[in-house]
Amino acid sequence: QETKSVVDQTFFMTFVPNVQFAPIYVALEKDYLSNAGLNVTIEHGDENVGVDLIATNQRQFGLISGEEVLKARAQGRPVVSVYEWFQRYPVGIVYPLGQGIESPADLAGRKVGIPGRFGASYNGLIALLNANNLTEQDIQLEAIGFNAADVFCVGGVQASVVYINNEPLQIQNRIEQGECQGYSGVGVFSVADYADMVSNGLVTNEETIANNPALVQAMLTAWDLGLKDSIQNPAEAYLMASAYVENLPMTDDFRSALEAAASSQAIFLEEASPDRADIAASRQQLLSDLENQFDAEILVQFRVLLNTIDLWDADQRGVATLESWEATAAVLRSMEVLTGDIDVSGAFSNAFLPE
Amino acid sequence: MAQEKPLTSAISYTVAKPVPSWHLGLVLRRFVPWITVLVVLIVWQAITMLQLIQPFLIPAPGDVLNEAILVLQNGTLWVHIQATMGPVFAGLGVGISLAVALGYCIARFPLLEDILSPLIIALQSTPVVAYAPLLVIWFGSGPNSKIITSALIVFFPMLLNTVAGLRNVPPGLRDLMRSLRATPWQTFTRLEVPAAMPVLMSGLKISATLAVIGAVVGEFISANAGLGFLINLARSQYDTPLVFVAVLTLTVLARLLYSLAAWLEYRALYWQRHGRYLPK
Amino acid sequence: MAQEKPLTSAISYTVAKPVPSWHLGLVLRRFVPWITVLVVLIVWQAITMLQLIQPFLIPAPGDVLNEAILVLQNGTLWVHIQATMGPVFAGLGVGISLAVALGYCIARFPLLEDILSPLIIALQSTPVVAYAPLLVIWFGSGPNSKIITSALIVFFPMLLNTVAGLRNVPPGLRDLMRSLRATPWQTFTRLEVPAAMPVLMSGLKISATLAVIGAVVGEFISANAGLGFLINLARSQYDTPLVFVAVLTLTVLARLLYSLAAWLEYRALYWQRHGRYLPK
Amino acid sequence: MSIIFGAQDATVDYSVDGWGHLPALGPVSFQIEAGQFVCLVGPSGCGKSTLVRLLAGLQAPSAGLVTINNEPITQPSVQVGLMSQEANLMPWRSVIENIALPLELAGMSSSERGHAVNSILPRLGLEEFGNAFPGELSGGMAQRVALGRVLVASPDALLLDEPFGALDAMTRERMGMDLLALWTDLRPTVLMVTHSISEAVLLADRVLILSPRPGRIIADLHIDLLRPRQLSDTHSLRFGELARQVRERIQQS
Amino acid sequence: MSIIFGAQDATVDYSVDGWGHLPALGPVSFQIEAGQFVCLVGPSGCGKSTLVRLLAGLQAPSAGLVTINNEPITQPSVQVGLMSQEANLMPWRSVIENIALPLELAGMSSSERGHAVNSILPRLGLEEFGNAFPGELSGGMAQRVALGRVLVASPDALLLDEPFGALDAMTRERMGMDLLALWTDLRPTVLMVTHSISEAVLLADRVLILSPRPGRIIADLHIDLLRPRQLSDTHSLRFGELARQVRERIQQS
Ligand SMILES: Nc1ncnc2c1ncn2[C@@H]1O[C@H](COP(=O)(O)OP(=O)(O)OP(=O)(O)O)[C@@H](O)[C@H]1O
Ligand SMILES: Nc1ncnc2c1ncn2[C@@H]1O[C@H](COP(=O)(O)OP(=O)(O)OP(=O)(O)O)[C@@H](O)[C@H]1O
Ligand SMILES: [Mg+2]
Ligand SMILES: [Mg+2]
Repeated sequence: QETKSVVDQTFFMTFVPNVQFAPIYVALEKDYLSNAGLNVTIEHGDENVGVDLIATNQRQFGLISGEEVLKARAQGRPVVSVYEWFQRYPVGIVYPLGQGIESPADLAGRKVGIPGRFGASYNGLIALLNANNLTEQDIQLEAIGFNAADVFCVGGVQASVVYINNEPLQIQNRIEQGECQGYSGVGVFSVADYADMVSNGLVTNEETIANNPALVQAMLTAWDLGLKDSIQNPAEAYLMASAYVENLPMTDDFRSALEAAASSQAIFLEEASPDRADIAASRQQLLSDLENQFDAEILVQFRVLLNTIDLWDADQRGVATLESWEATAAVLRSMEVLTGDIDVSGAFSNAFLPE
Repeated sequence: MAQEKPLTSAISYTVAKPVPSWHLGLVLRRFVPWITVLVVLIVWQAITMLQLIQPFLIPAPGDVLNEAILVLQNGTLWVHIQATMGPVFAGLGVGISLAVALGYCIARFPLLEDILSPLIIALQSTPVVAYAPLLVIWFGSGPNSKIITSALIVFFPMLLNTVAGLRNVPPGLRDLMRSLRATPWQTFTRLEVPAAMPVLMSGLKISATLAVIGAVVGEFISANAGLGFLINLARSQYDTPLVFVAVLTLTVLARLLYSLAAWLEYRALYWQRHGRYLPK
Repeated sequence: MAQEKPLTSAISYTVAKPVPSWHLGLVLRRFVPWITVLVVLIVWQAITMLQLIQPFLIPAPGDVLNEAILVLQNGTLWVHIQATMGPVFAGLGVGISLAVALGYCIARFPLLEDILSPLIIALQSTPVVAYAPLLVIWFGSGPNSKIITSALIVFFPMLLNTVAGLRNVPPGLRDLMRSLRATPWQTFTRLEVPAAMPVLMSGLKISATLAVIGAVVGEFISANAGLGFLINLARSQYDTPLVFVAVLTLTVLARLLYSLAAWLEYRALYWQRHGRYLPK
Repeated sequence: MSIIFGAQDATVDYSVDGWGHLPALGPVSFQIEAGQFVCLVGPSGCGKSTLVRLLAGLQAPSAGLVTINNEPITQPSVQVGLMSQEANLMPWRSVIENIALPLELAGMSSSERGHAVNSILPRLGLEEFGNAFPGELSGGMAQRVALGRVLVASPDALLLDEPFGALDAMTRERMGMDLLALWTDLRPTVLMVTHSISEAVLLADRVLILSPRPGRIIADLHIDLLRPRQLSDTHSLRFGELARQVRERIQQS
Repeated sequence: MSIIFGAQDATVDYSVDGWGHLPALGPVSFQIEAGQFVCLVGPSGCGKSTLVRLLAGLQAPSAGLVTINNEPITQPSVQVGLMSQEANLMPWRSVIENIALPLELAGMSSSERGHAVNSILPRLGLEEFGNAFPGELSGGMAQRVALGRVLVASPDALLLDEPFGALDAMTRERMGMDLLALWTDLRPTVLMVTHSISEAVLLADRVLILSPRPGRIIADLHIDLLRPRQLSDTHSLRFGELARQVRERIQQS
């Protein structure tokens, strides 16, 4: 093998290290990146800042929401989504069971929490409301910051816009401990069930696409492998993520259980060549096995990972459709966030998808 | 005569000069800040014209102006200004009154400082995000949370400056008031407040701008209106000109508040402009 | 003898009392802040035991303690403390030196105040998020951005207190230095600094805690380590005990910094403890 | 209304950092009768101001007792007017406002205050300077303002710590005679610190002489010049004799 | 090294807010020869301190000219030592450090400074108080520290604004004679403001008498007492005659 020169890359991600970023950690741990001659460091920060970093070519890659790409392009930032990371839009509305909320229409007149009137949760909410012939004025929208679980459980709001892979779990946990308004359970209206919107994707800029397509290709290939491995072997992904995400729940027992699960899953994948459904079933099986051995506290972040995998899993990873981009743009236009014409097809590309 | 220039300022006490003060000069001085603003505008224009920084990071002044006119005409800006400034004034009022009251008690009963300092410093140094959930739960996303964040940030500098000011009251004057059997209230209003005024006024000027920051921080945590909200909104839409409009509006408002404080200081320290202050 | 209690404190100048000071009392006073801490802990425990507030909002002290022991033992906490405190000290250093230097120039050349005040107030009142992209682009997500946010927040109060302090220098002493042909540097070190010390020290105490806030704000915008980062991390995992550990660590660090500043003040104002300060 | 000052073995030690105790005054014992005019003289630093502060109730003795009307002094009294060695004017108040301070604190109405102050300003030679601020006054003018401030309230006793120290000889004499006239009218008890022997002899019923630090009373001279006294009395033989006595006693200390 | 002070029609008007101009001094014209000892007397508020500030270079005249060695005064000079009416001690410095200030500013080494200050402390009667802080001093002690601070640098000219105002008669006489001895040794040019006529006559070669505000020179008396002078000279006939002259001139003003 020829010795390639190593390329240093800083990869931008939002928020803080989190188990939801497991595929990134898997790609790093399994040397998918270094084998491709990429020396990648991860940087976390504010999403808008990240977009500007990529737009100015200070960074070449980042994990950014699709609607951010559209809005940023509308304001002259040459960013392009090249790999759709989430296949389902991760936002939804969590509501308590048995409190008279059966369908989104029942939200009318109720107090609904939201981090703020911006970002993916707001866009998702509007899409969901639009799809149900509601408007923002029909509900009492309350800006509560990223405190949904807390505010919801003290009854500050009757429903809340959340990331469906995370907050409902936290709330469920509290319900089980009897710390949540005496609710018996929660349900979720998932935006993805009502509207096909693009969500997080790997984003680069036009300059890199034009001048260094090989780099884009190499990067995507490595991330895709990480994503694939995470979907197929969540126990392994969780273990690898624990090296990057501080404070991820972990005990010696849990670790050895995961290690055992990871290696048996590897054998299963090798020998049974299972299809998507088989693998999904194996994940369910693993979860119920673990639930028998460990209490909910320890499992919570692992369940977040499994929930997130459901958002990733697809027949063809990374692919984006013009329809979903158009749908997203339509929602943004209805909110008057996007005005005027924008060439939606320029916002994304499937050209670099690995085989 | 080339006298050595004394270290003075318009607001400070000056060596009474036997030469008439050049009043035209004073008038001209009023324009100096505007010259700075002008220079900044020119530099800004130059940066955007020479394309030194991408326009989506720093938009052209003209674009910002257009945006400003737009939001001024449709009334949006005014709504957000009101949503921010209400809590700013309330926060200033609450923060300053509490700080001065507590500062007085602390200067008077040093033991109180020992008792309260752990709490006060905890309050001061705890990042707002840490108690954001409590704020939102207890006070909602209306103006109350903003008033509290604003009052909190104002409180500490004002408290310390109150204590520093009160402790600097000349003991000779304190003895005078004691010998005249002044009541604590008389001592407070006739001696302590005027004597601490220079430091109190410095605290007021600090507070004036901090209060704005505090309210904006409150708006970042949860709000439905206000300039901080507008910044977040514009940022989420990558509408840099609107970000600039909101930020510049904040700057102007802070500057106005500061000028108000500086004017109060000028009025309150009138006596420093009379002759030299030589404690005799 | 029931003398009227003078308005003084341990740190301020006191009427020299002809009675020996009760040294045991001074020793006991050291424990007072700890009593407050104890009371807070008891109240906290009571709140959680009586379930007045949901434990996920305010966890039990025991849980927080366990969490603290954990992160102390595995060294995580220490890493984050270092990541925060480095920039805090650097920011304090940078912010204070710049503020004192500029404050000196402003007090000396009032025109400078007119020229710079629009810029300074703009800098002070512009929310960090507004220029966060520029910060990260220019200084990266390492400690530099944090140092800058920290220095920025420290700068303004320190600047105003420097100016207030310098303008309060007794003109008689200024004349003395002039008549002795003291150089500007001599006047600065021998007169202006000591005379402005009470107000400077008040500024230092304000700065000490503000610097911590500044660094944490910087970490909220972009960082890979530090206590602000840890708070965000713990919040993202809904790990309230860890949030509390991080917040309490910040509180303790801020308190330590404040105590350091207060100690410096105590040392710097040694002369206030000698007799009454009567300008004679 | 009349005030009797007393001291029994009153002593003041100052505690000085890293030095121990500094004996500043006493023990001193004396009694000043109601309406008596007493002058206190003694070398610089002997404790005169300290004694005045004791009687003003600003400070407690380390040992012994100071009394007003045979009651221990625990706090300042409104009946006692104190003029301390420093003028202690409030720099943010005009001359008029500084003089009016005691009246203001006593709750007197603004117009009454204006009246009282305006009637005293000419006696102080400050007619033109009522609206000036302390920073605009000369040293002697500041001292006269401080004197005006203590006289305006017509207290029953006056404690005056070097009230004329910064005045020229003529103004000093005039103000001294003014004070004497006021005393003759109202008969307050007066304790006045002065460095001028002739002033002490001219004004006082008694001159107390303190030794160097720690000040003790080394002489208590009765001044038997007839009253009312005039400036010209200073040329009398008896005056010369008394002044010589005071001077000698001081020199012996 | 010798210093000649001069003034030609020097005038000072203070501008007072909402009042217009306050004539404070002059016009005054005079010349003080090198090594001359001149005393300045005049009523309170007549502009003595203002004149001293002019000669010290702290302030410029509104009109006219003040000179040192026939050069206009544009700034303070190190050769001229100023003791102003207020002690102006730095409260954060001990007595020793306050006195050493001029030497420190001149760059003298710490040990030399210590030597110089320690040799002057006993003359000031402050041996025991070298480490005290200004807040711990009596009024007269503070004044003596201020005097020490100006003398320690042995300047070629001394501007003394009521240097002995807060001292008792004996200390005052002793310090005056001390000053005279020092002057005899080093022959600095001295301008001293005093309110004591006998002090002026005892010490000075010339006594300048100012009128009430705005101060003009109404008399310039030559004091022809033989030198060296002693305290006992005050009993001489010529002394009495001169003192009477000064007093008369003042009273005529
Ligand atoms: N606050 C204080 N702390 C320590 N020592 C003090 C204090 N005040 C005065 N002293 C000391 O007490 C002694 C007497 O001081 P006091 O002011 O009473 O003297 P005095 O007789 O008024 O002198 P003068 O005539 O110079 O004013 C002095 O030696 C002085 O140093
Ligand atoms: N800074 C000032 N501003 C305005 N007026 C002043 C100022 N300084 C002094 N004056 C006025 O100038 C006049 C002369 O003052 P100056 O201090 O020279 O008097 P003096 O002769 O030293 O009096 P004293 O013997 O009382 O010290 C006074 O009427 C005073 O009110
Ligand atoms: Mg005294
Ligand atoms: Mg004077």
